[in-house]
Amino acid sequence: MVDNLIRTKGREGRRGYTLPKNDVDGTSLEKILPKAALRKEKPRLAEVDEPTVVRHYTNLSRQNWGIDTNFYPLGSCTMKHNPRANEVAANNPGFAGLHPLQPEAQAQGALQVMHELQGFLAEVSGLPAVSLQPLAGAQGELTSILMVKKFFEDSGDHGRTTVLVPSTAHGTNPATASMADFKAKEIGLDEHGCVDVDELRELVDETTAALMITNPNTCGVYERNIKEIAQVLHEAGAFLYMDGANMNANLGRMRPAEAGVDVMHFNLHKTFSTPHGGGGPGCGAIACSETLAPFRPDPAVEKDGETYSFVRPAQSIGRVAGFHGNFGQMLRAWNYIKMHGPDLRDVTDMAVLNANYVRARLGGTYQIPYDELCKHEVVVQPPKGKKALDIAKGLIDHGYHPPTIYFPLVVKEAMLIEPTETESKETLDDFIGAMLELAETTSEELEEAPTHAPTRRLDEARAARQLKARW
Amino acid sequence: MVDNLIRTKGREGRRGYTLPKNDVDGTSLEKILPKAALRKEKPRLAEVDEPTVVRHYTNLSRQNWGIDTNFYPLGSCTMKHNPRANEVAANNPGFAGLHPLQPEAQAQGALQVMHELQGFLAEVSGLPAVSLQPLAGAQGELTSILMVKKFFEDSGDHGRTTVLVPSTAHGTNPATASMADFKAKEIGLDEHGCVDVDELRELVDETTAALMITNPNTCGVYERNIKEIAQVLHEAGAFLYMDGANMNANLGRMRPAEAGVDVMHFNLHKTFSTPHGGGGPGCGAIACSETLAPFRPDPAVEKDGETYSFVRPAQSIGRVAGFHGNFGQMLRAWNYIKMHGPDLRDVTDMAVLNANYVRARLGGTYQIPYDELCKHEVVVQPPKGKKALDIAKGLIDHGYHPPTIYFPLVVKEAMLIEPTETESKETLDDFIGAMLELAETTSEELEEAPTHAPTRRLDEARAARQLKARW
Amino acid sequence: MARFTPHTDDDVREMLDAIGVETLDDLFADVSPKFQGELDLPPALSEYEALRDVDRLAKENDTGLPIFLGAGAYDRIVPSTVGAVISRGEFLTSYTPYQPEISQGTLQSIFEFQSIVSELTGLEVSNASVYDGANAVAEAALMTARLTKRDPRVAVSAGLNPRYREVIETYRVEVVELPFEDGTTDFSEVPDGVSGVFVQSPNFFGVVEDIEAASGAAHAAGALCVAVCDPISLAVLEAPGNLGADVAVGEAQPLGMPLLFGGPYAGYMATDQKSVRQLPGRICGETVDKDGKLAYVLTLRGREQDIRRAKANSNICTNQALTALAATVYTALMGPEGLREVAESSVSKAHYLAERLQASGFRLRYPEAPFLWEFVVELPDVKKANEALLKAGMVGGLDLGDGGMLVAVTEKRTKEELDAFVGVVANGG
Amino acid sequence: MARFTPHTDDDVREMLDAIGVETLDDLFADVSPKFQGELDLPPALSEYEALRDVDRLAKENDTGLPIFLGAGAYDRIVPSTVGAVISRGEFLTSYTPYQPEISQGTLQSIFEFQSIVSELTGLEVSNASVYDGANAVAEAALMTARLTKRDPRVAVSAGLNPRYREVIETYRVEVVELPFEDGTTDFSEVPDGVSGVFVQSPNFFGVVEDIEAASGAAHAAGALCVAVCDPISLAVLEAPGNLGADVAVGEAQPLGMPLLFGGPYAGYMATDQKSVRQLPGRICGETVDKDGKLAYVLTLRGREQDIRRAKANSNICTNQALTALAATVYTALMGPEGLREVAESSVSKAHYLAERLQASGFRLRYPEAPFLWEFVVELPDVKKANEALLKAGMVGGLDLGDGGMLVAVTEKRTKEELDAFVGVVANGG
Repeated sequence: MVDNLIRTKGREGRRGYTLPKNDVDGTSLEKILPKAALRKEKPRLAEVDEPTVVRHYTNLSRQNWGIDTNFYPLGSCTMKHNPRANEVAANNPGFAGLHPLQPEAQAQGALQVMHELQGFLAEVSGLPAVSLQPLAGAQGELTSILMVKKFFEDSGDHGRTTVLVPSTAHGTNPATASMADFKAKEIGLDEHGCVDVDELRELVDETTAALMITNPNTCGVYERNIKEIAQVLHEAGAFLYMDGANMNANLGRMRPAEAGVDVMHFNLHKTFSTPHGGGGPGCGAIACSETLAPFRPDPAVEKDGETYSFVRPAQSIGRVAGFHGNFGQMLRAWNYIKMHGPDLRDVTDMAVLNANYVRARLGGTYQIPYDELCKHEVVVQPPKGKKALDIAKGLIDHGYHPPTIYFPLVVKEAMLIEPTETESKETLDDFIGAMLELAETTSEELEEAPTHAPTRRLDEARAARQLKARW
Repeated sequence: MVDNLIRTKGREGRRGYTLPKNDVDGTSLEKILPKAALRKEKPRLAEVDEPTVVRHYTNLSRQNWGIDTNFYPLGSCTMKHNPRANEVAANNPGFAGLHPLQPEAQAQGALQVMHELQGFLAEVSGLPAVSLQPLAGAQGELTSILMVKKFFEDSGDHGRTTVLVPSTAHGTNPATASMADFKAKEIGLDEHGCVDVDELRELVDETTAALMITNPNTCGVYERNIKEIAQVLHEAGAFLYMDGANMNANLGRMRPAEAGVDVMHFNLHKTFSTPHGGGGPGCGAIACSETLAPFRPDPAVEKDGETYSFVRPAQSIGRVAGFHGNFGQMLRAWNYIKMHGPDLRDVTDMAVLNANYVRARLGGTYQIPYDELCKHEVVVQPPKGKKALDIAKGLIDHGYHPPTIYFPLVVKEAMLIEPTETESKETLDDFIGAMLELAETTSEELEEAPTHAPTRRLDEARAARQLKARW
Repeated sequence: MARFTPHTDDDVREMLDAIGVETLDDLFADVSPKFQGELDLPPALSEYEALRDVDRLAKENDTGLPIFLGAGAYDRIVPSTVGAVISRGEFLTSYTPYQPEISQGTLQSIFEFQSIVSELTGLEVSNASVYDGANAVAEAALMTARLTKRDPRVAVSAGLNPRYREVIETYRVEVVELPFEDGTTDFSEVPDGVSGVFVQSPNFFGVVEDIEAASGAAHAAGALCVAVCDPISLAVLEAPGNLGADVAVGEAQPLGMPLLFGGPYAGYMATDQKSVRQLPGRICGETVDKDGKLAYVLTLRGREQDIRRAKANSNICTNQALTALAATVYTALMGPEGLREVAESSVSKAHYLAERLQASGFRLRYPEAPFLWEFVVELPDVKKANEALLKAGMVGGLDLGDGGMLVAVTEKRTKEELDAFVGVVANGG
Repeated sequence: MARFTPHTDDDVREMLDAIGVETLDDLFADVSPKFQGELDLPPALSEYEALRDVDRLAKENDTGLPIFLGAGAYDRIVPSTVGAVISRGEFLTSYTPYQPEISQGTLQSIFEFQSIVSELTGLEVSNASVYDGANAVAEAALMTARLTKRDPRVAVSAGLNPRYREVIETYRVEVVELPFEDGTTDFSEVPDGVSGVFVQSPNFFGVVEDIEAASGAAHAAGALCVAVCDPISLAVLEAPGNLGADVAVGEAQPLGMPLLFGGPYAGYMATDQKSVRQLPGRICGETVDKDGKLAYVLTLRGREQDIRRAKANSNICTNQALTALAATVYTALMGPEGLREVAESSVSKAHYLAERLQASGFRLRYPEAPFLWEFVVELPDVKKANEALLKAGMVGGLDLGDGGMLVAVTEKRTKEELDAFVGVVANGG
């Protein structure tokens, strides 16, 4: 069994890049350091020429599907079109060449981008204060919950030990609570798949620090009692945090602040079209109320007259990133929002239209556990006797990236479909056609799928059992 | 039978791009023009959104092979690695945004690039004068032969009606001669596949304007009598033109001027690594002797002190392009040459090494009609009973772009293999392995190939018989 | 060792052994005369150093400014998507699609380009692009001779871009001149025996010409009518094929190609079905593969130089596939409505500028002639005006050398820029 | 209508009908409280206008100058090939490779990244990247607590990048400080009960530290040793795994990522095989498909938040796949010899500059300590020096606020630039 790793394509002495000749006669390592400090064996890295590098990684890319190649309705991931204009923006040498520690006076353009983006996110959320620093959605969550933690610590309220998490939540939510030294407590659902307000009233007490809500939730259902939920929490002195992963359903239609949300995170790589890049980098900017604003990470950007500067919020939780955050993603999101302005609402409208269309057309064949208006995504279940996994792999043979499967956990054999607003009706119709066809395909046939992909189904158990994670 | 054209993916009213709002209240077309001048029916163009455009053309690209994806030993095309540095150079906004008619004072950077490239090509060829204007190799040929034509016309020598073309020549050579109002006369080969000098002596007379020679010729064989050939022509008052398509075999090893060449063209997209782009754009710069220099196209670039300017050579044949030529390709070639300097000779050495290695390894199984030292490419013939076409299609199933087949015309079932210098020994070994395996594969099996490509063999006759060249 | 060659010393040794020679020099034993020296080229630079030079020289050019130059190349908006698509390695680094099984990407894009050209021109068939607009014009001149079986001799007016005319002449076609007055061509007297009559519309001075008159006159003289059209204009003007033109040609640069100091651009050519065999260059056609699957292939190859050699229609072989792809992607993004908007916005802005200039006391050279986005304004000192414009951060129009400035206005220009232009010129610039 | 939505009015109508509602508003009937107004955002711009703004603001930054700032982000050469590869749509627009059958490109590139990290650090396993260097450090601090089953409490010195230390503290890990003198850390007295001992080498001030001493001291105290290393330095310095480090972490930015005002970069983490289950984030492993074909897949998912939820090692899910790919491509281009050359050239140039500065009468803060490419020079007025440098077209070093300037020198700096730096500083800059 031969692998195709870059290292197999080299030969000792090959070089893929030529550096400028060193034009000074400085010192050598041997003169600076004792022999013991120096490397004895050279690392076993690939030694390859540039043409081989280009061909190797070009061909690797061709083993991948992306939004650019296929419909990619991966629920809760918002795989919308990534405009190339954003890439042009991020590659501008006037930004790409800027060192993060250049004095503010040398980086006014970059600071203006950040300041404007802060304002845009404040407007979209209705919350007055923003931090762009968190490097991913999960870190945005953590930042938010750490801010809540520090609020109580600085208030001397040491009894706030619990964070409530609905059973539909992303796995990151309970993990985040733990990382911030809270106990995560699960809360159940009502018949609509929404947070059970009665249970909430019972659970909330003086140990409650916050509830982490996702709205619309991971079933794609709007949390219709969110305002009441916020009231219950606020009356108990607790905060409402909103996971903004699903903000693509809310733009211009609902502002979290008005629903009582105290702090939330955004995924710039979901809602605001920065590319997912095979799993990152992202940007998990947060927005919060005046109360929590002093706890934001260091730094935030302020404007004084015509000058932009970094400031450390008074009771900052500190830094969550080495520098100012994933500036490249901020630049992309800023550019995206500027290309939409108030038309951002259309983004949400079309995303919700697309999801409901899929819901309407799949219903009858697929089971829809919460068959009412959905928002930007819809959870469905395969017809009796069929497995979500098999349908998913069958979709690959039809040329569609599968939806998210087996999530949310509260729905058996869940398939979470998020079409996004950038897909056309024709694409949805073709996808629906494939879904309906797969519903009729025998399980035996489905179990063989995929047969038209770069690989067939993998032996995942073997990977864990005989761990081999390097060449 | 459904097509997959971009037009099938649209719907009336869709838009893929938003333009800035017109911010002046100028006039409208109806006020300027009579109704008859205005378009009555809108053209039936695709009406599609941007995401669809990206996905459509990305997937189209995935139907293609390029140097970036596969070994591409297409003889006489020099499919060498295209460095990405060249693309960075050509996309620099300081060049990309320059209008061709901006006064010379506003374009000194661009003129310097052109002037330096002229100098580089002069050095490589040994010929003192250069024109960068021809837009492709074929146009470089035509330019050269038109210069010869005008030389004789301006000299009042109207009897020069013939251009000699070896039977191995590229089809462009005789076509070029015709376009320049010459009669193309074919000249045969000696036992090495080279121009037959004895026949030449017989053919050359006072009607001969030039011989068009390719060196190394299209069999990959060096024209060992080139100096004598030049003498024969010069004695008869005729010129020696060299087709520079195969200059990748000569860099730093042979300078055409020293062999007696009077005028030649380069293919910047072959020898100097500018991308072929699916068949263009190229750049067919020419170099010539002092005698022919006054006949070069308008303009050439000159340097006076520190200032660069365009000049019209005194007896110029005129323009062969709307502006100054394919400047983007000049920029790439200039960058490539600067990254090599005198090391250009290594390019040739490795190209010739690779070709001879293939020759040595295939010999015995494949027939080598001229089995002596080859230069940058080698012509081989399949084993008895096998067709070049079948071997070619079989190579596709092995992951290799086929060599050029049925060319040169003088070799039956010719397969012209040009590996180029940017391929590694391992790649050549694997390719050779595939070639040897195909030599053993039955013709019946080969006739089915390719089976692993985006399409199988096409009905080419049908395309011509039932011409459909538009949607 | 050169930058992109993978050969190690061991590789070289093993390969020389397999070949049966001792040294690399031995591989050139047959070369005579040998070049013995070292090429006198500047020392090899690393990629980083070479690109630093590119940056340095780029700064020696005046770019990034509003441009009022046109005259055959236009400063239009190029969507980011165009560059992203054409830089895909599979498009960028492939060759002419001789092996259709692994070249359907290029082939289908050529088919789409041909279709777009056919739609815009109203003519039935198009080829897979020629070098540029000037060469398309010259090839059309030769084509009229082949089709009429006359000597290559064509009638043109001063309204034809002079650079196009120059290329026609370089291609050894005789040119006879038609009268040109008040901004338009007078087609009433076409000389006998010409093979073609050329009409550029909008013409070099921006004025819309009467293609119907041109084709009528051409046909009456037994000649063919060749229309030369800016493809953007065809979004709003009647297609030349519907006005009697036999051949339509032009420069595709306005469809998504950067100015890049004059190239690479792409030419286009279209004609009617019966003339297809006289088209030069590649034509891509639809067919099926062995399994009946629809696919594309280069067809009617019998016209081409690699088959017909000296009897070919033209020596053109390499075409402009990548720039044609740029035009194809651009047109897909714009669609018919987007193209129309580009045209209308340019018309509106150009007329606004012309009116402001007239209001400032300057005369248009052809005040009565209908123009689109380019016009000639008479100025006391064009050179001085252009210098003042550059000083004010603008690239002025083309100095016609006779007191006229040919000014082009695209959709990219803003009101602010147009007003600034007037301000500079009116202040004696 | 927004820019990237394909919906025509007819599409919307037909879809609303299929859903069974009248209007788009009806789709939000369940939303409460509804936002009724219009978002107060600047009016939508076209792509062209938006990118013009990008250009305008880019000019407000001082870039394109020689940079002497380091302190965790380095102005190194990024080969053109890196950008070309990572902008391939299939890499750029794919998600975390949950569906391995159609994600082998991303998966294999992650596997290669892990392999490179393992090779450089001399440790057996690596994960598929964390957010950045600072977060890798913080995650390592938490990891030491899990592995030692102690409270998260780590010993660090002033030699650790203060920004890394800040993130450790944000992650609610207690920090105890080790003595730091003459540029290096004194590991002789590790406080009892700490879970980890951190050693950054080269440290924040550029000095090479004694990892072996740190690991010896850590292990004696029952704690783990975490080495924080610049990956470029590992081309020439002994691998931390060979010096007793249990975990190695760092910032991968020097491997082919542009500065981009601080991100996106990528962190790396490596440890020994027995600690693999305490690594946070994704791990990619080798396996086979149904046909026995070798393939890659995310593995040991049981550690992760989507399975273990509150009990996960970390909440990390999205990783830095694309920047890790940049590091992978960069490392492939450079190879071990190229990396060594980058390191050696930087060392040589930094020492040249330090010597020239000393010759001009300036003192290094740690004259006896062995540094690589970063050092502290004492200046009479660092702020003034940096202003003079900017005026002369250079970005000076980091002002430490105490009379010291932390100066970084990479392979990009030329002798001319180094001499100019000395000239400005010596002239009282």
